[in-house]
Order: sequence, then C-alpha cells, then structure tokens
Amino acid sequence: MAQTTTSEHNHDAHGGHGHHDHGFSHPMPIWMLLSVFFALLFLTVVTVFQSQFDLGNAEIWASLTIATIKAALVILFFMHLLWDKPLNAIVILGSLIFVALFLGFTLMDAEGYRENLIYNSTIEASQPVVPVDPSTDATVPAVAAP
Amino acid sequence: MSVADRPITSPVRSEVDSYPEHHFLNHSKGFLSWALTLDHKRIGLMYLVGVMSSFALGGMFALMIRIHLWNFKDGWLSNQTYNQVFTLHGAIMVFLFIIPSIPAALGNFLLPVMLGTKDVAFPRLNLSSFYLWVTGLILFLTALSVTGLDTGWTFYTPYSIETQQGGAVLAATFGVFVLGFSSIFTGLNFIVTINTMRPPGMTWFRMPLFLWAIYATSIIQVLATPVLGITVLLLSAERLLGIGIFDPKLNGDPVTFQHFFWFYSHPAVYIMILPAMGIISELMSVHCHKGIFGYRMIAYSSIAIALFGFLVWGHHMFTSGMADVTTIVFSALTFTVSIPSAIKVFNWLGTMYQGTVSLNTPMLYALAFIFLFTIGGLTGLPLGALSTDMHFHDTYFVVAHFHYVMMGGTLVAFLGGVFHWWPKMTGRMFNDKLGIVSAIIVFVGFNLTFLPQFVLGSRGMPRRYATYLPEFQPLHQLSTIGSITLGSGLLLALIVLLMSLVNGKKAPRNPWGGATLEWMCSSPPPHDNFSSAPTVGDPYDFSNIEYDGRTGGYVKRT
Amino acid sequence: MTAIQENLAQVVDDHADHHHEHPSWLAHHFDDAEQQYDSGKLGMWLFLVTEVLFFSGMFCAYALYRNRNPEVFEFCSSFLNEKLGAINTGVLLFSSLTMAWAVRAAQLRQHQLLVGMLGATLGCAAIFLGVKAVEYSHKWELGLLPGKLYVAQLDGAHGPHKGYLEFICQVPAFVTALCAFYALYAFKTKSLFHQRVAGPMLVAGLCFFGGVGLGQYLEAQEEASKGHGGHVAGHEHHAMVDGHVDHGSHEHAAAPESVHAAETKTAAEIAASAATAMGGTPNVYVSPTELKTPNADVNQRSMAGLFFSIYYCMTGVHAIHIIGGMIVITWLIVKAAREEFHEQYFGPVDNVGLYWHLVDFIWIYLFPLLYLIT
Amino acid sequence: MSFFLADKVAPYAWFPEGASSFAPQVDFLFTVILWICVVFFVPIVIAMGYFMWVYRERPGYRGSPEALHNTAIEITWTVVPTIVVVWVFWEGAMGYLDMARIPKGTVDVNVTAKKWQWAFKYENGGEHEVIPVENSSVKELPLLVLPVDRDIKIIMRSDDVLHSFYIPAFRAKRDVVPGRYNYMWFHTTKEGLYDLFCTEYCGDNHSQMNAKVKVVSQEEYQKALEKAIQEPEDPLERGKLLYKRQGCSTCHNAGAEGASGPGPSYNGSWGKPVPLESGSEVAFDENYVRESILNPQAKARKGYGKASPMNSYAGKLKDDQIDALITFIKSLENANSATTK
Repeated sequence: MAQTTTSEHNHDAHGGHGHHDHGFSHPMPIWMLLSVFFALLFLTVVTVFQSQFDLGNAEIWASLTIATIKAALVILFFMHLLWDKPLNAIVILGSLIFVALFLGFTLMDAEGYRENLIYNSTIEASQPVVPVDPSTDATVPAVAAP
Repeated sequence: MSVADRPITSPVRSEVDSYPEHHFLNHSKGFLSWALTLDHKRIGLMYLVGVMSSFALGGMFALMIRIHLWNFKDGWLSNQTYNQVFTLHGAIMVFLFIIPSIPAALGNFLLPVMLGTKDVAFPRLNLSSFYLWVTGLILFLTALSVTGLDTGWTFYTPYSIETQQGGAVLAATFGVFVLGFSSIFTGLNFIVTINTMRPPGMTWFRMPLFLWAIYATSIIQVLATPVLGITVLLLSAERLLGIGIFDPKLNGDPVTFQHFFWFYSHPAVYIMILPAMGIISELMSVHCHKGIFGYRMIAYSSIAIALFGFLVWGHHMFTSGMADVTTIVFSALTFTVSIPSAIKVFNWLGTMYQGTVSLNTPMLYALAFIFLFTIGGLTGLPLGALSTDMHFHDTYFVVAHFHYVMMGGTLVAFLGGVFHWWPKMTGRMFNDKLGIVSAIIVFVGFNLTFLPQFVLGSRGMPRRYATYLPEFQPLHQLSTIGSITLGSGLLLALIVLLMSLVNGKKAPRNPWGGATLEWMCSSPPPHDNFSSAPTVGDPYDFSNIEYDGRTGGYVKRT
Repeated sequence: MTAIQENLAQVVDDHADHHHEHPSWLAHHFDDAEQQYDSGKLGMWLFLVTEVLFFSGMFCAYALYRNRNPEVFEFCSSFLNEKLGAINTGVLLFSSLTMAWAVRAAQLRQHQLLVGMLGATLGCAAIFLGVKAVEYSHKWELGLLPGKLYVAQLDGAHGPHKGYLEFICQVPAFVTALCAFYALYAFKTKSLFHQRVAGPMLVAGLCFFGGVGLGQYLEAQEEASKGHGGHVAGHEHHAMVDGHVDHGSHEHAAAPESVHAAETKTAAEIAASAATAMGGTPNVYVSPTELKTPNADVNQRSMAGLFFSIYYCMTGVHAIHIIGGMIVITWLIVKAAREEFHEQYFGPVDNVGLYWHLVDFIWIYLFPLLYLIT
Repeated sequence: MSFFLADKVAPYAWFPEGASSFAPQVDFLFTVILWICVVFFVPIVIAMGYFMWVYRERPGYRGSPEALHNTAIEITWTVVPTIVVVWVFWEGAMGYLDMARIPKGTVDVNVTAKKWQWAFKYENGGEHEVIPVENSSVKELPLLVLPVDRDIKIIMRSDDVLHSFYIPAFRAKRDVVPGRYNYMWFHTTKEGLYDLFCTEYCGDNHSQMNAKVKVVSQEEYQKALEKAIQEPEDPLERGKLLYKRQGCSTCHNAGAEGASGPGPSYNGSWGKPVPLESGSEVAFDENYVRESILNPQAKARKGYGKASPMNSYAGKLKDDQIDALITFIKSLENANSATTK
C-alpha cells in the first residue's frame, strides 16, 4: 500500500515499461490493442459455436470459462491493470472475493432448504396463462393442487 | 471534585488571544456560499445539522412508541398507526441518522484536518453525496406524508409487496437507494483521500485511530451498500411490475430477500459502530492526556471487524428457516466478531491506567459509551448462541441489545465527539457543568429505558407489538419513564450546544490538549486547513503538550 | 449516476481560480498531476467495485432460480435471438477497442484521433441500444413480459399490442433531430469546435437507427424460419403445438434439416399432449424440451415469467449503464474538442474508459448466461 | 447490575416457566452466559470507576504517560474471551441440532398462519376450537391442545406473509414462510396453559395474532381430538363456530364479536342492498354471501376494495358448512354493532 502515498512515487509501479517521456502516462501500443480485440472476437465466435452442441451441464462451465478468459483480457489489457498500481488490482480482485462470499452463502443456503419448497402453489398469480385450449374449447385446468 | 479545578474549560479564564481573524466560517458569505460550497468543513457542518434534525424526528417517533405502550391495550395509536410509527422510527434512525452521523458529519469535517490535507480527494463528489442525502430525506418525508410506511425498516417480502401502502414503500425504497449511494460516495472519497493524499511523514501508523476507524468503515460502505442498492431496486420493481423474484406467489423466495438485505444490513451495523469506536479511542487518549493503549491492536481490530462483519449476516435469520448447516456456520462466524470488540474495550481501560483523567463532558460520554457498549456486546452472546437465540429471536431482548449497541454505543459516542470537537468546529466553548449534567441524565435515562426490555424479552415479549399481555405492563411503564428521562437529557445536551453559540467563550486552538493535527490549526480552522503541509508527529505523544494559562488552552512545548 | 461520473473526473478543474500557481487542470488541493491522476483512478476502481457488487445481486438471483428449475431457463432462453446477442457482443467489444485507443490518443495529444475514437465508441453504444430496442419490442409483442405481466400465449399469435418499436424510437428520434440541427448550426458557423462535437453526436444518433435496422433484419430471418415451422405444424390443426415449434425450433433454425426435426418432434408432441390431456395432468404447452424434462407447466408467470423478470432486470440495468456511459462520453468529446487532454492530464478519458470496459465486462457474462446456455 | 442477580434471588424472574425438553438446556446455557457476562462486566466497571477516581485530574498530580503496551496482558485478554466464546458456540450449536433433528413417532399438528389468525389441524383432520380470554386486546383465541410427555411435530404453512410460531414456555420458535413448509418439534413436559405468539411482523393486527397452547394428559387429548372433528347439528350454532374457527372473526364483526375490520361487518346487512366498488348494487342474500366466500374479490363492497384482500375459501368449506355460515349471518339481520374497537 505504501507506494500509493504521495511521498514515494516511483514509475516502477507502472511495470517497468519505459515511456518516462510521457511522465506517468503509459500509452498502449496499437498492435497490442488490436490483437487483444481480435482475440476477444475469436473467443466470442468460439463460445457461440460451442453452444450449438448439447454438452449438458458441461456447457455452462465451458461458456463461463471462455467468458472469464475474455473478461481477463479486457481487465488486464484494455483496463490496463497489468501496468497499474498493485492496489487497484487488489481492490478489484478483493471485490470478486466478496461477490463469491455473497453468492456462495446465499446459494448454499437455498440449496439446503430446497426440499421444503412448495411448487406450483394454486395461488392465482401462478395459474398457467393459456386460457383456452383451441382443440377442446374448454378452459385448461389450473396446475394440479399439491 | 469541583469543576473549577480544571482550567481547561472553566469560564473564568483569561481572554483567548489566538482566535483567528479569518476562518472557514467567515471565509465567504451568503446562502450560496454554503449551498454550493466544496469545503469539506462546511459540508460536514451541513451534515451535522441534517443528521441531528433527522435524529430529532426519529426520536419523536420513539417517544410516540413508548407512550403508546404505557397501556397493554387501547393505546392512543391504532394498530396501523403504531406500525407506521415504529417503521419510520427504525428507517429514519438507521438510514438518515446513524449511518451518516459519524462518518459523514464528523468524518467529513475532521478527516482532512486530522490527515493534514487541504480537502478530500473529490470535493464535488462530496457535495453531491450531501445532496443525495437530502434527496433521500425528502423521499422519506414523502413516504411519511403520503400514506405512512408500515413494512418495518427491513422491508421484508412478501409483506412489503402486499401492503396497501404501495406509494410509501416505493418512496422509501427509492430513498434508501439514493441514501445508499450517498454513503458509498462518502466512503469512496475517504478511502481515496487516505490512500493518496497523506502528507509527507503521515505514515499509516501515524494516523489517528479515528481515521483508521473511518477507513475501515469506508471499506464496508463501498463493498456492502451496492447490494442494498440492487435489493431495493428489485423490490421497487416487485411493486411496480410484479417481477416475482422475492414473491412466493410467483415461486419467488422471501428468504433470499433476507439474504440480500442482511448482506448489506449486517455490515451496516459496523458502519454504525466502528466510527464510534474510533471517536472513543480519540476521547480516551486526549482526556486521559496519555497515549492510547495498544495502538496497533486497536487499528488492526478495526480492519478485522470490518472484514469479519461480512461473514455473519445470517444471524439475523436463525429462525427464518435457513438450512441447518448455514445456520451453524453463521453462528460460529458471529462469535469471531466479538473478539476484536472485546480487545478494544480492554485497550480503552488500559489507556485510563496511570493517565490524567479530566472528567469533562466528552470524557463522561466516552465512559458512558464503554459501560453501555459492554452491556450491548455481552448481551450479544446469548443471541449468537443458537439454542438461546431460538428463544430470544425477535423479542424485546433483541430490541434492547441493539439499542445498547446502536444508541448506547453510536449515539453516545457521537454526542461525545460533537462535544469534543465543538470548539474546533464553531470556535466556541460550551458550558461544561451543564454538559456533564446532560451526560448523566442521558446515561441514567438510557439504562432505565432499555434494561427492563432485556427482562421483557427473555420472558417472551415479542417485538413490534402494538398491544401485549397485561403481565408485561409494569416493565413497559418503567421503560417509558426512562425514555422520557432520556429524551430530556438529550434535549439538555442540545441546549448546551446551542447556548455556546450565543454566549460561549471563544475557544483556544487546543482546549483539551490533543496531539493530533486538527488541534494544530486554529479553531475554527482556516479555509484551507493548512497553508503548507504540517509537520506530522506521533498523534498520541502528549509528553511535551502543556497547559498555557494565557490562551486557556494547551500548547506544544518547543 | 452520470453526475457522479462527472464528479469523479471533473474534480480536476475544481475552483482553480483560487490558486494561480496551479495550472487550470490541476485541482488546488492536489500537489501534482500524478497525485491527482492516482486519486481519480483509485476512485474509479472503487466505483467499479460497487458496480460489480451491484450486479452480483442479479447474478445471484439468476444462479438461484436457474439451479432451482433449469428446464425453465432451457425453455425460455430459446426465445432469445442469439444472433442479435452475438452481434451486440461484437459491437461492444469494438467499442471497448476504440475506447482503449482513445486513452492512448489522449496520452499522445492526438486530439483529432481522440475525438474520432470517442465518436466511434458513442456510435457503437447507439448501435447496441438500437438492437436492444428491436429485441425488447419484439418480446413485448409476444407478451414475453416479466413476472405478473407475462402473457405469452405460445400459439405464435402476437399480442394485441403492436408498434412498441415505434414507441421506443420516439426519444432517440427526437435526440437525433436535435443533433442534426446542432450539426447544421455547426457547419453554418464553421466553428471547428462545434463541428468536432456535432459530427460524432449526429453519427451516433443515426447509428441507433442503423442498429434498429440490423436488428429487424435479423429478427425477420428468424420469423421466416419460424413461419416455415409454423406452417408445417399448421397441418396438424393444433394451434398450441404450432406455437411450440415456433419457439422450440429456434435452436434448429440454423440448419435446414432442423425443419424436419421440428416436424418429427411435432408429431411426438401431439401424441404427448393428447396423452396428457387424457391423463388429466394438465399441459399448458408441449415443447421439444418437455420430452427431456417431465415438468410440463413451464409456461406460467411463476416459471417463464420469473425468467423474463431476471432477463429484463439484467439487460435493463446494463442498458441504463450504457446510456449513462454515452452521456459521459459526450461530455468527454466536448473536452476533447477543446483539446484539453495531454500526457499530464488524461484522467477523465482513462476513468470513463475504465467504466466503459466494465459495462463491456458485464455483458461478456450476460451474453452466454442468457442467450447461449440451453 | 442488580437485575442480573435477580436471576439468583427469584428463579422465575428471568424466564417464564419451562414446559418443554428444550427449556432446561436453553435456561442452563443462558444462565452460564449471564454469569460469564457478570464476570467480565463487573471488573470492567470497577476498574473504570477506580481509574476515574485515582487518576482524576487534580492540582499537583500528573500521570505518567508510560504503560502504552503490554504484550502479555494483551494476549491474555485476546485468548481468554476466545476460549469462552468457542465453548458458548459449541453449547448453543448442540442445543440447536437437538431442536433441528425431528425424531420419529411424533404427534403431528398442521399449522396454517394467515393474517391474523392461527389455524391448527390435528392428525384426525379435526380443527382447533376457540376459547374466550379476559383482560386482553382480543375476546377469544384459538386453542391448541397437545398431549403431555410426547414429541410434537409442527408442520407450518403460511397463506400470505411471513409469520413466526413462538411458544416462550417451550423456548421454541420458527418462522412460517409462504411458499414452503417449515417444521419444528418439541417434547412437552408439563401440563398447563401457555401463550403462543406470532413474532414475525405481519401487518395491522400482528400483535393480536396470538393463541393459547393447552398441554393435557393423554386421555384428555383423545377427548379433545374427538371434540375437534364434530360440528354442532344446529346450523346456527355451527355457523357461529365456523365464523370463529375459519378466522372470519379476525376481519369481520358479527354482533358484539370479532374484529371491526378490515372486512365489513355482518351486522344488520342481510337482505338489504349492498353498494359495490363497481358502483352498482346487489342484494345481500344467500347468493351474494356464497359468492363472497368462494370468490371474495368478485363483488367487493364499496369502501372495502382497498382493504387487505380476503383469500377465497373455495375448497376449504363444504357446502353445508357454507350454508351454516349463511344461516349465522342471516341471524344477524337486526344485530347492531355493539363493538367499538
């Protein structure tokens, strides 16, 4: 944390990438921007393609993995985190920890009391919304009561 | 002992010569110079006025509740009105008073001065979060005036979806949303200021503990409040469109709402108490004229509390049908929080040891805090332990517990802080004798109000009851008497402060003998706090600070 | 929220008049440019943290209900046109590229390029919104609405309400018109500054309608493939099944043989529906997915309705962030046109860039979660 | 402090008399915690007062600024509380697991909570009866009869919002959550009449949503079960009974009984024309009453459209039960509201 104090500014915080002529600014080389962009595009195509096959549950993980790779590219290069002060990296990664905490506990609990849930309760709001079955012109009965 | 012995605040002191010609109060004139100010000190004062008036409003509701409960039935309010009153009492106190009280009001005024900077990092953001707070206030007042909110401050679904007071619920949820962002931006501002704007020499471990507390608080504000934002946003979508995510009628899950809500609202408890602990650390050391005991332990425990605070929200839901494993995990984590709090209390006592305790108003409030907060903390044990909580949950025991922490803790510390820094903020000394009287009345009234409620709760009196069993009546009446005492004590405190503005002696630079930076600049401080970066020393080194009869305050021996 | 964005970045010219030793772009309470830059940047990262946690709530709801009844999500995601999703993903990625490039341009004092890049970003944002407008209006016409409002009949019949798209487009049309007038004024006065500002704004306005056109073209394609399926099923005199092929056949629409697939499935479904009708357990719909999952009553407010609640919340809040971003970018264009940025002072561009990339970041997850995973 | 010690002097000052197998464990743990609190709190206060006095600021006295740190003592006051809370947690968790693990061979009771009425259904399908209470904000309360010395399992459902089922004497509490079943159990140990509260805020009459629990001997319990299934022959009496048992009385006032609202009163409205929300009028007759029971919102009375909506009783009442209710309401043709509040 120390290197964030105004007293001790050092450009090493910018990952040793020279550019001292630009002061503390650190322009990204164009080739890098473009290659990151095309990598992202490629990954998008891949994820769309893989969604054509039915992989069952694996599909979720496949898509999420690809998405995470893309997200990493965006954060590291476009958002410049690779050359940024470590504190900023800590900040954003820390937030992910708390997201994990939040989702983790809530989902774990929801899974825990799942068997107690009453489904398709015959409360008005959850009636099926198809009023009439054209073949037998009679109202389709509500979902069976528990 | 007679008050006059203590030279510090005695009214018969020689004329103060260090009163500044130009300071932030007379830096510029006119309404706009306040309404559009970017000066953190003025914003802090505007917050101070704001939170104090919303506290008055919430307190009024509290008295209405207590008076209604004088009789076990046929109180002077109808059930509906009673529900609306306790809802607004809770909502106003939590969202409009406690959460912004110390960080936004005192924090805004003190943080840059204690840190030795000219201002916070983002003055405009600072001003806009004040106006966000005002917007939230207005929305709450609309909720109050439209139909009256009757959901309880927790907005539990599905009641908040089904209640007839739809307009009020909408107004209030939007209000909470806006207030949430106000609080986020304050926290964000403080974190950045402390990280990037510390002057040379102000290392992390030369920061006053109040700043450590504020820093820890800000972390919580930034991390937790957004979840509240999305929760109330989804809730208002429930009301407007019926999206059903929290509505069992649409297979939505009300328990999930409680998870969402408490993921913010439990850490919020630490948003409320951490800055209070910070204030107490300052008050104890300054008024004992002795360095704080175990500086690093207190600093670390603040951060520890902030982080552990995120792991325990489930203890608000022990009976709500959480899965058993979650329940037990949360109970275990709950106890981890109690340790750092205990450490702080012991350290404050250690600070008094061999000190030079000046028993003036701020110090008495600080001592009251230690007494009340200890009770509040200890009564948390039976609530964290699962089997006993099954009995105490949602009873008056809980009510008494969190009032001991929130009010006996945060409010008392807030008052102590206001008295402590009042000379710095206004440049006026208050009447210390009357201040002491107010502190004592508040202390007595508080215990009279809330001690009986522990017994009520353990005997099974549920919360949020407009009518109750006759056998509970005596204790309720005792509590009501206490609440009136408490109210009058608070009123007296307010009068003392206001009187000082009229006929208070001009305050010296350093009336209490503090060693932190805010006492180095004049009272009230100049517009830019420090013309040049101040020399930073150990914030708790009192060895060379001596009383100076000519100024009626303390000076640093050079 | 945009006001906040401004505050975060705008602090830089905060009452500079008091302090003449400071350059106009350096706030009086900062010692030097780097301190100001670091503060702004840390502030922005912290704000992004709040954004992440803000969205996490909705991701939590998604995970919860998907995990609770996956068949609903399988069934419903077939209503989402993944072509539109993919196009939008590409558009957002490109806008991220231009935004990052804009930061570089600001650092290198390439003012003309900077304005261009910001304009491009603005345009992409507009295209994205245009496509979204088509998606939303189409779903509303089908009655695919959140929660209580969900009234989809699944017989392919569009609801009574038409012309949602026109309704949505009114505001953008008005804004574009304003931009056009502004552009006219700019070119009349020949002021380089006004031209630099008005140009991108007008382009962006037009881009929105470009996006609408694109979206409608792709939706039309879908309609066509559906129409065929519907026709096939039409032979069966079973309106309900008809609808089912419509939506069920989304995932097959890509390849021609899918139609046969749809046909064969259709037969199976009639049998299924008939059987269940006899059996008494009521079936509100028959879908290809049903053959996999016994749970047949997905087409209710409490099932499909819940999915669309989550869909609209997530994409809606994301869209609001896009609009916010557009406003801030416009403000940046104004500053860029004044050539305010240089290697000592490019914080605003950098910070808005961070915000914009985060919006992209969120979408990178939304796209597969909502459109792809079936 | 004195009232903490009150626990010693008067054994029942602190808790209501325990009547379930949970009570001993809970009371024990609480008493232990109480004394832990005393052990921590009293020294703290004494030290505070002592320091306040001996180190007070006075002429000619200046304290030493040393003693800012003492590793040994700091470790002590970190470790000791840790050990204590670990024990407290363990004890509490064990007690909780006992409450959570429902044994076999229980006496089951179905509990349905709705605004603002508890409904109890026994294993034989019988429903709870209603007993009058004096000196309270309500006139009568539903009565839940339980056998002594048995494991009781409570199966809870809510019709509308969150409620919470709490019997202080049993030290047992569990929220009743709409959209799911919640379960709890306890082992009754003492005969007697106990209070049952709703402890989760549920709206206007939350504080009147109470009930009485009567723990009786096995034989009496059997008698109660038989009594529970039979309804009186006379339709009027039967209607009166249903009016209370089905919770009509929580919203509608009839004669001098029942709550005055949110629902309209039955008094003196029979046969007269009723103004509706829709503006039209309808005769208050068998047809109207029957429809209002089965589909309450169909013809909402003028001024009651905004009241918290009544749930349909379709499927909950048999035809002859509805007829009995009609007879009862008919009997109120000339009754006038004696109740004020």
